[in-house]
Amino acid sequence: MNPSALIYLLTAAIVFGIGLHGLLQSRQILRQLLCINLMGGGIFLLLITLGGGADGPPDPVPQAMVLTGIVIAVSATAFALALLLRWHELGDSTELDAVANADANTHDE
Amino acid sequence: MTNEALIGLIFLPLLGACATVLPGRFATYLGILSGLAPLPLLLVAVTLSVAQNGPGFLELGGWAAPLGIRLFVDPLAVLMLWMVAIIGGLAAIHAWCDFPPASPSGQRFWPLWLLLTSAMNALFLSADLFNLYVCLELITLTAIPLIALTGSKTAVRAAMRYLLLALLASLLYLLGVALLYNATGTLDLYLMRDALAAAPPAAVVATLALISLGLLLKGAVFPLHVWLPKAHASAPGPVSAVLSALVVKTAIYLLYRVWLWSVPATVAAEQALTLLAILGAGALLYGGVLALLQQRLKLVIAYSTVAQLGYLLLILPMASSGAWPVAWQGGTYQLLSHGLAKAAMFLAAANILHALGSDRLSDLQRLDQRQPLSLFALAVAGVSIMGLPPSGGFLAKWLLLDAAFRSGQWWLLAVLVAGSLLAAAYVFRILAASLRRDDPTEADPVADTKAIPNVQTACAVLLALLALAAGFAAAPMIEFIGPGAPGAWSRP
Amino acid sequence: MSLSEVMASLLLLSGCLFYVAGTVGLLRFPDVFSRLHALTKADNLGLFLICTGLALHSGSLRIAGLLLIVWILGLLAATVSCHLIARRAVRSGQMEPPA
Amino acid sequence: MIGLAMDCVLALGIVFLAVQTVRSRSLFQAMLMFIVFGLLMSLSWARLHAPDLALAEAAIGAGITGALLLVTWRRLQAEGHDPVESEQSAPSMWLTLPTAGAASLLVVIIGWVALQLPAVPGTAGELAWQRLEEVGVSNPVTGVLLGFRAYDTLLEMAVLLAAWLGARAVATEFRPGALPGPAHAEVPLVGALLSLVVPISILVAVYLLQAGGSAPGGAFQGGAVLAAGGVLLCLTGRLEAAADTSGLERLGLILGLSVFSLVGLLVMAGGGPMLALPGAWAIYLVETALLVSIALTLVLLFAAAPGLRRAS
Amino acid sequence: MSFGWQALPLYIILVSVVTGILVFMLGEQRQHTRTVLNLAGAILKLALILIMLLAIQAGTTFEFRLPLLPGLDLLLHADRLTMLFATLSALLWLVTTVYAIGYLEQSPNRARFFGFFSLCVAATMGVASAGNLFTFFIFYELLTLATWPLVVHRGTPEAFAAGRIYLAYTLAGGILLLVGLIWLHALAGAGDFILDGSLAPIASGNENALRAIFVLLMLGFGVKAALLPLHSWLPRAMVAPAPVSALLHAVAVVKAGAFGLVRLIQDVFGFQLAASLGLTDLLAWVAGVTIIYGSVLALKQSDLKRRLAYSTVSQVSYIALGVATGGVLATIGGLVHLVHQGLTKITLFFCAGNYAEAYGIHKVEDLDGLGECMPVTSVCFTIAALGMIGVPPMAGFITKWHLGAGAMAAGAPWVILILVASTLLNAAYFLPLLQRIWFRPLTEEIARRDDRLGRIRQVALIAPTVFVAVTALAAGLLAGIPGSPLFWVTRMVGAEGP
Repeated sequence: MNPSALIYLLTAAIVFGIGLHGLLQSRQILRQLLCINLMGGGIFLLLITLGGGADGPPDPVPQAMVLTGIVIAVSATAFALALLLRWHELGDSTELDAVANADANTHDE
Repeated sequence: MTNEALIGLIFLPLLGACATVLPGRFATYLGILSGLAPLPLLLVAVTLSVAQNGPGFLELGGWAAPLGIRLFVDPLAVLMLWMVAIIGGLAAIHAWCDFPPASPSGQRFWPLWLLLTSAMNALFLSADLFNLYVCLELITLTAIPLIALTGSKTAVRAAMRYLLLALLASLLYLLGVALLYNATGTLDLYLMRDALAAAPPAAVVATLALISLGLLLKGAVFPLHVWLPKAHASAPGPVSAVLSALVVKTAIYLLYRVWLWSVPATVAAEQALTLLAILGAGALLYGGVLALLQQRLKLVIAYSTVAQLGYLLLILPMASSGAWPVAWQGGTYQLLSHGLAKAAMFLAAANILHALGSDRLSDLQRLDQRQPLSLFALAVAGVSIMGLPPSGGFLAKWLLLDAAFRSGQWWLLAVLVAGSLLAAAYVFRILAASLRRDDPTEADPVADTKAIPNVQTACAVLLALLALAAGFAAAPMIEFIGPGAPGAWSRP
Repeated sequence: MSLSEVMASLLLLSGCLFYVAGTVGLLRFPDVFSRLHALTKADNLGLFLICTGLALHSGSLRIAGLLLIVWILGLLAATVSCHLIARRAVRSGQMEPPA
Repeated sequence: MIGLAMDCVLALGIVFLAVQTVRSRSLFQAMLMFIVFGLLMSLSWARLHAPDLALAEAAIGAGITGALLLVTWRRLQAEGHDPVESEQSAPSMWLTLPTAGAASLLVVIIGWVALQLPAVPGTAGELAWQRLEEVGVSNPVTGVLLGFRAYDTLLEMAVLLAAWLGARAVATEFRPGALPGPAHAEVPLVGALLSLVVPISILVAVYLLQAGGSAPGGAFQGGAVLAAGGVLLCLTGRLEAAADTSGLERLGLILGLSVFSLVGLLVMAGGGPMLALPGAWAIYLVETALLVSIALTLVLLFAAAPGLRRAS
Repeated sequence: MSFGWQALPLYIILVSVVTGILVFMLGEQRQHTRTVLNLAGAILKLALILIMLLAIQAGTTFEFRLPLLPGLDLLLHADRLTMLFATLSALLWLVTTVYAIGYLEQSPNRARFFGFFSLCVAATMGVASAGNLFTFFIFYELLTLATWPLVVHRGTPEAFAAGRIYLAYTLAGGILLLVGLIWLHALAGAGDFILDGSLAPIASGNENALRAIFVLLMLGFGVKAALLPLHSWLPRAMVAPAPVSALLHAVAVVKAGAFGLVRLIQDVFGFQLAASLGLTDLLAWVAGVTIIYGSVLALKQSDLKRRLAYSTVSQVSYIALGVATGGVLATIGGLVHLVHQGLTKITLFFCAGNYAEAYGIHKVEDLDGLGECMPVTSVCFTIAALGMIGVPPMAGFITKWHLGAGAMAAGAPWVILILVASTLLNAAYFLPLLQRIWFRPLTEEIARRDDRLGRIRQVALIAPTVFVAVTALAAGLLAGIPGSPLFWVTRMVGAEGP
């Protein structure tokens, strides 16, 4: 395998891992969203690297997949941000564990 | 003719959604009606064709796989499509009262609803892994706004949690798909079996584990179900119905497709399938116990969904045994009857919540006088959920038990039995709460009950009666479903 | 190595130098205005040098034209954004240099 | 050799920025890090011979996403939600260690699987190269997006529409001051820049659209560039939030999806296969409709308002 | 699947289902329509059963088959055992309906009550006419579902507690039954498996499996039949109104369990096979222990209805004992007790209900001197109590005589001991009651109470009581003439006998 491909492969995996780690340990929704986007970036990088991007024009099918994926990611992010705004208007915290507590209290409403 | 019908199933609701976005009352009505009403008719054509000619493919754009995207229709897909048409249709009628198309709330509701319908139809028909990813995202991005539509604190919070986990799930799935494409050079579900058989099994299993993890998260399979109860319980009634009856099933459906259709037997070994079944068993027991502990009707029903999804995974370890056809029939029948019953329960619960202003179990007393028909729907659907005769749930449970016996999987038998006892416990808990009358001297309780439009009551009752009727009309449907996945026709 | 290539390399290197200087300024200077001062001037020049270097390197007029557009657009964007940042800083009362 | 060194630098930069996105204490800083991460990703696409993606990532991944993040941040602040909470309390070790463990495990699995699974010949991509001319374009990515896998693209438009519908569905009632407002409107420089940049963005968008057939570009990149122009107009107060979505806006939102579907259906009605776009002209027609919808949807998502109108 | 004349068993079930649904739809207020509907349904059903009885005499066979699953049909048919149970239930349903109309006058939620009452009988008819175990199970579970709302009818916490116990027992029993059934299905393959001897060919090699299945099925039926460790729901369920008790004990639930045991021995396994596997002894022993245990506990109850309930626990096991002992005479004894116990016990419950309604009497001590102010009810009570004890020539004696003779013939003399002990115990818990009713003076406190029954209710409550008491008496006195329960059972055993 081409050394560049190896580098990007590694980068892809690590970025995905960092995103996952951040998603799981963070309590801030906005940061969790960033992490999800990081993970997406990792996957896209993986797709193109595996598609042979390091050796020449990569396989067009993964490219199309990534392009679609980028648009889907921005759609999801946009919706999530709209939901976040709404969330903020209702509550006073963007932390999910605050929700857990609030839910425990309002559980029986 | 079939091809046109298949295209119609996806594109009519899609264009209907477009029409509802346009200004004007006429466009809205036109969009809703043309998007939903013709679906059953189209399905009749599809069903007849599948019954006559067997499963078939439709190449979109005329590009053959692996280059292009194919649609695949087989009895399982037809079953799911019928569920979308019937459950989605009745839920839509129910929603018509709460979200009148011309009102601002209707303007928000209907385009999303139609897109969701289209997305589910697309998902059940798609034969392409990446296309399925797009479908999954479309479902996520239409279902979650529908949950948050009420704008209540609980709903928005539940929606947010659901969204984050659903996006994570999609990414895990996509990661698996990326690796699979690299290993097989195709995204077609039904073309990758041979290539996968040649690849190193351990790596394939790891890849499938990623895909399955994503799907289990989307399907709210124990222990990844945390998002489900509140999301389903805080959504508007018809949305809850469709979420529980259809949306979570999409993930289970894909699990079936991946593990039973596209994976070679060397990889889909007993251990992997047994692991999935163990999760199903956990769901059945854990969901049942938690349903028993809830204080609110909709939460009980939502946890019951967590539990009932377990049944669908329990059949997997029997895939290689002689009992498979029976197990498969039981699984698919469970899919159907749970869908009908759960949708009926959620619609009835929505009516009750609306009429009483509360769905706390302690507020339900004398429900038999205040909301007799909703209680009837709840009870009849509950019978199916418990798996007691006469109902679709009973026949499904019978088949599952039968299969467990034939394959000699005794632990499955024990789990099934425990699961149905738990189901009986939580359903009867609801019924007991609604027959109670703590204070016999209390003034007429009917007085402070709001009236529910007859149509809404009728939708719940009709779905419950369908769940009941499923207990009688099983034979033709089960014949149609056939022997299940790894049969001769799974790889035409 | 031809003369034009040497020239190009020199231009590129000096362009990078300006960028480094600008960045160091951004990091080291104490307040908004001096940071902007370092950044915009040095970077604009750096961009010009790099664009010229690349144009020489490519040896094609079409590309040179494109690079010119790049430089002009960069210049414009930098000017306006620098102006806006400074304006905002003035409005929010950061005019006084730190004691 | 220099290429390899550059790859290394890029990779290190990407990983560093990812770590910063996760680790930096300030949420705002994390957002900035993420935006820069997008830019570096865009560079790496270029390094990986995927200029279409580089364009898309720069315009959408870093550009529009960044703008959305920043404007949301600003709205949160404007709502009086104190950005103090952006200070992330250090997560407990009990949470960090397992998640880090799980994440590293996954990293190892991904790496290992990617190395284990051999790339097979005869992939869909190779077929796509071979049969590209049947679609009628020479850019293979466009060929896949609008030819072989047109159905994906169509559903992707539905996803974009759903995002807007969803954002509208969860939004609270309209408030006129939702957009940043004409704070910079009176700055003469801004006006001059706008009068230059907005026409350029239209020009670039159209160029990207028509170039997409044979060179990097296409409806998505073009749409994003056009959207960037719209975002600028919003930011500078040239466009302001309207209480209602106008009929024209509604039409624009569904234009891509419905034109695409209808063309596909017409082809089928004429006896052809569903979604087989008959020749390059149909592709351009569809792409134009897509471009309009993409740009409009993204701008409206950015504005977080039902509609937009020219500032009075 | 044919819906013609052959499907009469289906229509008999549907009569009750439709009655039930109509009653639900009528709502609470339309009392007269409801009464007419209830009575019309009950009479129509009885008429249909009599027609079917005559048609069977004339040699017609009835069968309705609806495929539910591949290889599994909903099968309704009518054999002699069906007719025995169906006639009994239909007759008693009519009587109980009349009684319930009177009993529940003025009380709330009557629409719900009568609706489920009808569904309950529909399920019982299904149990009676089930042509295979699968069908049997469906109706058996339906019976559970339809009875629960009746048990909790009063809506009080005690009622719900009783309902919970009832469900816990019956649903658990249902699951055991289901597991046994599925096992049997897997073993014996598809087909109708109530067919005598159909298990014999597969018996060799599968003895232990068959034993396990038998035990599972026995437990499943035993719950409703109140066999020993599974009986404790029955006394708890006494919180329900008196007609429900009558229904539980005499018409539907307990009878369905006992009927299942009869089917199990007679039809599913066949006596020979069951005996060769040692299973009949097991059942006989369990039944014997239950008889003694139930009687002993009945002795200790001071609440009248609870005493009657434990008496049921004891008496129902005679049926199982008779069938499990085997031989013509014992089988006759067991089967005829199905009828005799039903008639006698329903009389007792009606009487207890009358006492409770008229003077609010629930305790045994309060019965003193009631013969004076409620002579008709007290006479009926006496007849039934003597019948239970087995005083010749009452119905109970007929049963016990056949059981005893059958036991001797079958070489199980220990059964005689059980019978003697049980008779003594029966006497011990019934005779004091009679003594109190007839020979003690009325207590001051009771004498001061008014008779709370109005004139109409008096007719509606007393008439059914008298009717069942007379029938119970006749079943014993006229046992020798054609048409009596004994006559039917003898013919039945003679024709199909073991």
